[in-house]
Amino acid sequence: METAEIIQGAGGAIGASWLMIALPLLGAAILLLGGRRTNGWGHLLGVAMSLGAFVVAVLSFVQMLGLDDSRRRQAVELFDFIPGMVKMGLLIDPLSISFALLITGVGSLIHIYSIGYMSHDPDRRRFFAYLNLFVAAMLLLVLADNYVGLYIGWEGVGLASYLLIGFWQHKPSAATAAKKAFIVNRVGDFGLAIGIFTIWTTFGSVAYGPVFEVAGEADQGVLTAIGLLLLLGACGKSAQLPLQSWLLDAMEGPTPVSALIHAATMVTAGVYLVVRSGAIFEAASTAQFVVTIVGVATLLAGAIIGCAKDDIKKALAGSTMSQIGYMMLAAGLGPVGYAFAIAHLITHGFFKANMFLGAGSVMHAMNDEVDMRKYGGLFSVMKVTAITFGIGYLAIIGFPLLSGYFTKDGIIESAMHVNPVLGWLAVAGAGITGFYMSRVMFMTFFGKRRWAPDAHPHESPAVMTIPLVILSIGSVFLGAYLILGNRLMLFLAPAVGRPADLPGFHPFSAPGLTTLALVAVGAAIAWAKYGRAEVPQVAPRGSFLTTFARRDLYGDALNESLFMRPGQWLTRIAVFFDNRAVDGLVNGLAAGIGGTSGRMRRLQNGFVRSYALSILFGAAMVVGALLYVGTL
Amino acid sequence: MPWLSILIAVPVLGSVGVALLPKGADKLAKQLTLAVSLIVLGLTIAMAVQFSPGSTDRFQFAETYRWIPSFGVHFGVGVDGIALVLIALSAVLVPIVVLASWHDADAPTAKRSVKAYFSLLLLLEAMMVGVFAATDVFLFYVFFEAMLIPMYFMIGSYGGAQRSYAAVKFLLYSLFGGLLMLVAVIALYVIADKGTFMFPELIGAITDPATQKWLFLGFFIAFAIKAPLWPFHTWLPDAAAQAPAGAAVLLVGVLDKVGTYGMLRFCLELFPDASKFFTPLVLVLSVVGIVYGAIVAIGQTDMKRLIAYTSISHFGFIAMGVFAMTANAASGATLYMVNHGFSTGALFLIAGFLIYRRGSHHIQDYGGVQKVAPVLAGTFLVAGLSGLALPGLSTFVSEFMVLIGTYERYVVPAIIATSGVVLAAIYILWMYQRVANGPTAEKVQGMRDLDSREKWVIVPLLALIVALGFFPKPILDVINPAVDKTLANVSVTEFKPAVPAVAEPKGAGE
Amino acid sequence: MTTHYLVLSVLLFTIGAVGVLIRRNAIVAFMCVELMLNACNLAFVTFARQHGNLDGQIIAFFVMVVAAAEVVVGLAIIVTIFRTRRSASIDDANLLKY
Amino acid sequence: MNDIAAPTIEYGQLAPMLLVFGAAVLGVLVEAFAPRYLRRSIHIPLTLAALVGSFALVLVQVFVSGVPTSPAAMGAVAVDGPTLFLWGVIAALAFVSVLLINDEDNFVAQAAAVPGSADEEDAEIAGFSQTEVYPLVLFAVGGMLLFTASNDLLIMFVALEVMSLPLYLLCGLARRRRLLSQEAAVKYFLLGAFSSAFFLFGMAMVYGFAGSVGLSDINAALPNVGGQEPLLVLGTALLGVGLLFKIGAAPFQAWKPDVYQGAPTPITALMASGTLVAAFGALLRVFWVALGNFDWDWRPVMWGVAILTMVAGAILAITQTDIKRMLAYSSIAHAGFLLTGVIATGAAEQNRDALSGILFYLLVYGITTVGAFAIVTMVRDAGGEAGHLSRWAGLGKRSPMLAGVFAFFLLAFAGIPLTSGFFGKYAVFSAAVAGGVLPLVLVGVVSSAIAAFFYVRVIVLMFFSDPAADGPTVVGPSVGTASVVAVAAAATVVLGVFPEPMLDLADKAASALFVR
Repeated sequence: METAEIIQGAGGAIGASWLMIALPLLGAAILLLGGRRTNGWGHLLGVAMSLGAFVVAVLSFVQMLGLDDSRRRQAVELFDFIPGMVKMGLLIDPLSISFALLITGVGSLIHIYSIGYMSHDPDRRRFFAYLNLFVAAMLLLVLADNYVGLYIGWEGVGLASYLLIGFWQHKPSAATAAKKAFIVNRVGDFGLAIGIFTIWTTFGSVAYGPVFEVAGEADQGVLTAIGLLLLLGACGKSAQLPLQSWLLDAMEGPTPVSALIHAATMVTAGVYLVVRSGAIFEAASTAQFVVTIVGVATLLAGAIIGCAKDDIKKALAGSTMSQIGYMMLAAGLGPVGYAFAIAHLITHGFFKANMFLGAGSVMHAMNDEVDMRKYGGLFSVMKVTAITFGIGYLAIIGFPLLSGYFTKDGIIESAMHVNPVLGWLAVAGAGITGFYMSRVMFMTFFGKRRWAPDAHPHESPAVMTIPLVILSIGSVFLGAYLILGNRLMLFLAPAVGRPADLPGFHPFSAPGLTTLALVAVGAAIAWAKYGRAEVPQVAPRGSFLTTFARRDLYGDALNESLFMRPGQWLTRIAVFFDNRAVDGLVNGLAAGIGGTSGRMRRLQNGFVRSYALSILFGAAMVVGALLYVGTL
Repeated sequence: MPWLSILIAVPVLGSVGVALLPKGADKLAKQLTLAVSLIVLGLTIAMAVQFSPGSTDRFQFAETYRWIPSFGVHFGVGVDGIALVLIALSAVLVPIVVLASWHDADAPTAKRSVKAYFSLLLLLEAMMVGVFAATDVFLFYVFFEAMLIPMYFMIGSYGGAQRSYAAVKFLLYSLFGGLLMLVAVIALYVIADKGTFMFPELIGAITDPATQKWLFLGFFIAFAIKAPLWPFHTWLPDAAAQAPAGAAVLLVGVLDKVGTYGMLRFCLELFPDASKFFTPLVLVLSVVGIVYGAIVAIGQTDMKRLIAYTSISHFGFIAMGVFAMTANAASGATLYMVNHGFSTGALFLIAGFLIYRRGSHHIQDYGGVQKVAPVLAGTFLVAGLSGLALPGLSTFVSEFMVLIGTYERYVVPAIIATSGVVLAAIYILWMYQRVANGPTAEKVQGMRDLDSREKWVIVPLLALIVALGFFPKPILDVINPAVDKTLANVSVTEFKPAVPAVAEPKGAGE
Repeated sequence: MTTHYLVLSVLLFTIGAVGVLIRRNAIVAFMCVELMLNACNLAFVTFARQHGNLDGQIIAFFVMVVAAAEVVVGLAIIVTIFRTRRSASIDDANLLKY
Repeated sequence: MNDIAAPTIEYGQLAPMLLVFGAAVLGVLVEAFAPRYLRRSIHIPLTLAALVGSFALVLVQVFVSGVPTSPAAMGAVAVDGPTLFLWGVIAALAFVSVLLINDEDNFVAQAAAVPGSADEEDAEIAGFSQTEVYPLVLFAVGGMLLFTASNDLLIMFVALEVMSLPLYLLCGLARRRRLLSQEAAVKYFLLGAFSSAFFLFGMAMVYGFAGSVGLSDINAALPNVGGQEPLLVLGTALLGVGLLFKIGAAPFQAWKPDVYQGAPTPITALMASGTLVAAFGALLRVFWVALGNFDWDWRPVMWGVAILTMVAGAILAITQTDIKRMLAYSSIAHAGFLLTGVIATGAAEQNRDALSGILFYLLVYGITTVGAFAIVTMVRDAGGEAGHLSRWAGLGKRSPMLAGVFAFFLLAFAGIPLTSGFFGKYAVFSAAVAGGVLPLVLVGVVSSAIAAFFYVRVIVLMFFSDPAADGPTVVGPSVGTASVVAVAAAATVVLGVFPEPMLDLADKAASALFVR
């Protein structure tokens, strides 16, 4: 692929782009070390730091727009991290800057939203500290100019997510979910780490620039291995099959967290990794193909799960999985797909965050009730939330001319080009999306009121609704802006290269129309089942398929029986072995010597005559021995 | 200025001084000990700033006095980068331990002499400095063995319920290894026939491969027991669990490093061929230790035993790094020794605080500490995260270097070892969850948070962990030249990447 | 022909040794030791004769003196223990064991 | 044969020994003529003076008149480097042991009185004390001196008896637990006599083989081994039995624990230090000088003995419950370690290293042993010394100083670095490795690892376990005992940190090996 050269020694805002990481990090440090003293103004500081980062991002972006394509990849040297191996530095190029904008932008909005959402929580200060920590780590992940830097950010966001999922750690379920998320992520990191090792041993460097320049020359097998290992990492972070199981549990965290980390930004890191490592994947077609398979599998799985969940957040989580599946699919298509992957990532960031915050606002109103079967008819009482949520809903199902419509359609189109099977599966996924998102929409805002008796829903405060409005605006227009005229594709080209022939936008292609049709059908069914008809308070038993979906496609059951139980047995066996076998050997030896001693001392029986006998015996032995030696 | 002699002499004098204090002057004894240990720290820093990593001579601040000419024994001390950082580690840990074990000795149970405890502590410090500074194999051995005694008394008379069992096990196990090493030391002297024990002159003295192998085993087994490597590890959980927190820190943080340090310094350089011959064996032991230690750690119900087992896993990493014999792995291993000292030290100390408050070392007796003592829980979490080598904390750098360095030459062991990162996440986070998360256990209600003394104990450690996590360069710059010299004596070939990438592209920016 | 004397002395020595092993009475056991010494004397004089030098015979005298001294000490000890225990059996004296 | 040349005796060389014997005779006269109340006050200075004098005379020979190069007294006695070193050592050890002996109520008031009888009480009330102890000790010491110096099997036999007979008696003179003491005496006596009979018979065989009992003559006779080799073999074996019995090597060790336990502790100290030293001196002479060229035959046998001794000593000690018995077994184990040095013969160079190693080992072990037993005498309860280990529990809490010193001695026995014991062990083992007996050294270190266990066990008892309710009382030590402990501790520390001067001395002493 053709990418622009990386230019050293950037200046201006780009030169100062390390501030993007430093500011939130500083914020987190102050809030954590400051302790209770900072309780009063902690949340404001958090927001300020996040906004500051956003400003720096915007300035850098503007500066970059001022440059011509060939100069849009700027490297910022920071310091020598591991002498001889890793020079820590930042790479500011179209790809990373678009992520930075998304992260800081949506991030700041969610910070603001959280001021209201967490207002009653005694630990709000800590919450903002963690949010800041997350932003810093996430920015390091996308801005670093080498894989080790990425890895640090990668685990950093893992930590932040661990802390935030477990924010209400006094709830065992939350603590467990947090731990699960971290551990499952570590499984992915295991792959990523070995991938990085292989990159080091293959290229003798871990910095993007040098590695990608020569990536093509490496041995196929090695490249495939690297690709698959990186993919494993991506699966862990982006909740792709087979490492998806943690995401649904992660909904234990406060809703803003779900919106920021488990919808808009962190979970998309996998997509970033694949797109960033394009040079490697394009040289290893097998790995690339596996990426698309994973993507499609996940987008279907997520969609199916989404259909069966009554917990609004889990339903949204399922859809997140599915949408990231789309991105993965696109990322696996090569330069054609990259732009669409990123575009969908950005728009998804907006409308999904939008919907999560909406959901949060609803929960806020329904005193933290999450079961959609206890909702219904909320449209009338909380209009802003309902409308913004609705916009997000339309965007995600791909309602014509809204964000999702352009980006998802782009993905499907380019998938068709590469491999029709994938394409049609993606289409089917879109159809299902239509169904389950409509289901959420209708169950929540329309139909009969099925509220708990003590529920007095009300519209949320402005501090929460304003971000919703902003996000929904993004959800409406962003798609068109990015896709029409391949705007994003051309912008990203210096970083990820450009496809041979730019895909035009043709709305009336067969797949496009089919998609629309299927979505319509799905929405109609949903209306029939959940809009018009009575929704039972308790979930009906449902078909095998329903339970299958409700149980997350038996993902947890699988882990349970495949890893956890054997693991527990292994642990017990190991402990037993260590105490009995290894230590037993040591103590046994000691006991043995002691026993021998106890038996031998009986020979010392106190009778002088037997002592004399032993002397005589010894004398005989000595004589015999000497004679024997003499004969040798 | 004879820096190293002073560094050894000061604590010895201090220890004598503390011992000579009148009965009942406990507070004074503690203050004096703290003062002495701080002086040592100061001296160490003063020495370290004068250390020049680039210098051509192998050992700096070298001193050599004839000690026992009849045996060719010298009092020879001197430091290269490796020794320096380890001495620094000890010098940093001791004051912290003194501060941490302020009340350990005067526990209500039985009447134990407080000043004896602190006197032993200083004696131990002197020996820790000596063992790393020794450039004479015999002198090294002397310190190596003599160190056991103060630690033996610290465990035996200030430890937990089964202290005497643990102490005896620790002493005899180490002594056994030490005596085997003694035979090897004697044989080394006799066979090398150089008439001296000075390490530099003994390098390359043993040429016969068979001899090398036997001598290697003599040294290695002693070090493997000390480190400890699987399957010679079972003394560690007992000793560490029974020892008072402070002693446990020095035991696992410094004493055990003597084992891995010995492997790097003596096994590799004195018996290069044998080391290469036995590398597969050692790698197997290390990898088994990494995974096995982690799995057994998961299954522990006793906080200190758990930490001890995590250390066994970590020592697997260090040994693997040493015997991978690549620059990255060896530097990583050396850095690992230092970082592990800090992180495990912090873990043991915080566990000690918890146990001191709750009066139980069983994990299931805790729960919800985070709610009542957030700072304590927070430090516990950070220490724990350093235990699982979270990027941004010092342990990550060393573990990463060890793994990547090993991967350069031995792919499969490195991969298996990397699975340790997953297991580490399990044992640390599970322990943290059981201790700090969930509803607050009623016995934990009203547990007080860290007081200022305890903060002074923990904060420096965590600060070091974080600082070195983001900027390990200063230490690595000290270590690397030493490691390169070592590997040069082993004469291993550095690895070459298959498709060497060109250096960063040039170009003028804005 | 000296061999006969040697055989005899070996015989006496063996008898003495066996006597020490099988006789319980301290005095008798001790006399057996004396017998062993005398067996040695016999050997000495025999060899003296064989080698044709006087050393052996001189040694014999020395041995007798030493044996006499030994008797003095030995009887003293045995008598004391007899008076204490009212028995001269060496098997009774086995408080010290294991 | 009518003209007999008068033998020439080099009195100057023999002076140290003669002085001791002379003093012993004087002591007897004192017993005979001095009034009872004066005896002790005469004996003590006399005995100490004699030992100091003999030590001084040794120094004079070493530094003034120079080490003789040929045997004295018509080749009967060899006063050479090793002899002088060992004489110095023995004199010093005897001196400190006598300091222990001075301590009252270690010895029976009247040996003749039946235990528990009325006249024993009378004797005690009358404040009698068995002052014969002093001349006896002097005779024993004289015997030791001669034993190490004898260059002739006959002299060696005589010396053996002169050394042993007084010890037999001394063993029976304990003030408390007299039954045990007397039993020890009778056992030691019977077995001692038994073994010396073996020695004598071996001597006869060797005489038969060589036609002479002079060590050098025997050595000279070795090359022309004729049809009489059986004599040589038998002789070697039986001589060996006699000597190995004295050093308490397995399987001839059975007497040691019983005698050490039963005997009065100061005498145990004397035996454990002086006798061992002397016996090793004699052992070396016989096997290195007389049988030097026969080593290919006796070394393998000695291997077996050494291994057996080390292992048996170490293993049996583990389960001992009496402190003195435990120390007895430990001394057996140490005898085994020393034997590895005896076996490590080779070229002159090698022999010198081995010899100096052994000399140094004997010195440091002897001093530490006396110190240890001195402390044993200080830990008492109602029935006398608190022998049983369980009584020592928690001693470290009640009298930390004493327990600390004792622990230090034990660590020295265990051979922990920075104690004299370590360098002793190192000196012997390094010589042994150089002498090519590596396997033996391996056995040695393994058994010293085992041995470490029971030393450590005592430390555990003293420091880590809580004191018994009616624990033993630690008597305020007399000046003598205190100084013994102090000297021993000092020596153990100094030789553990700066062994060089003493090593040099041992090297010099060994430089010329034994004169022939």
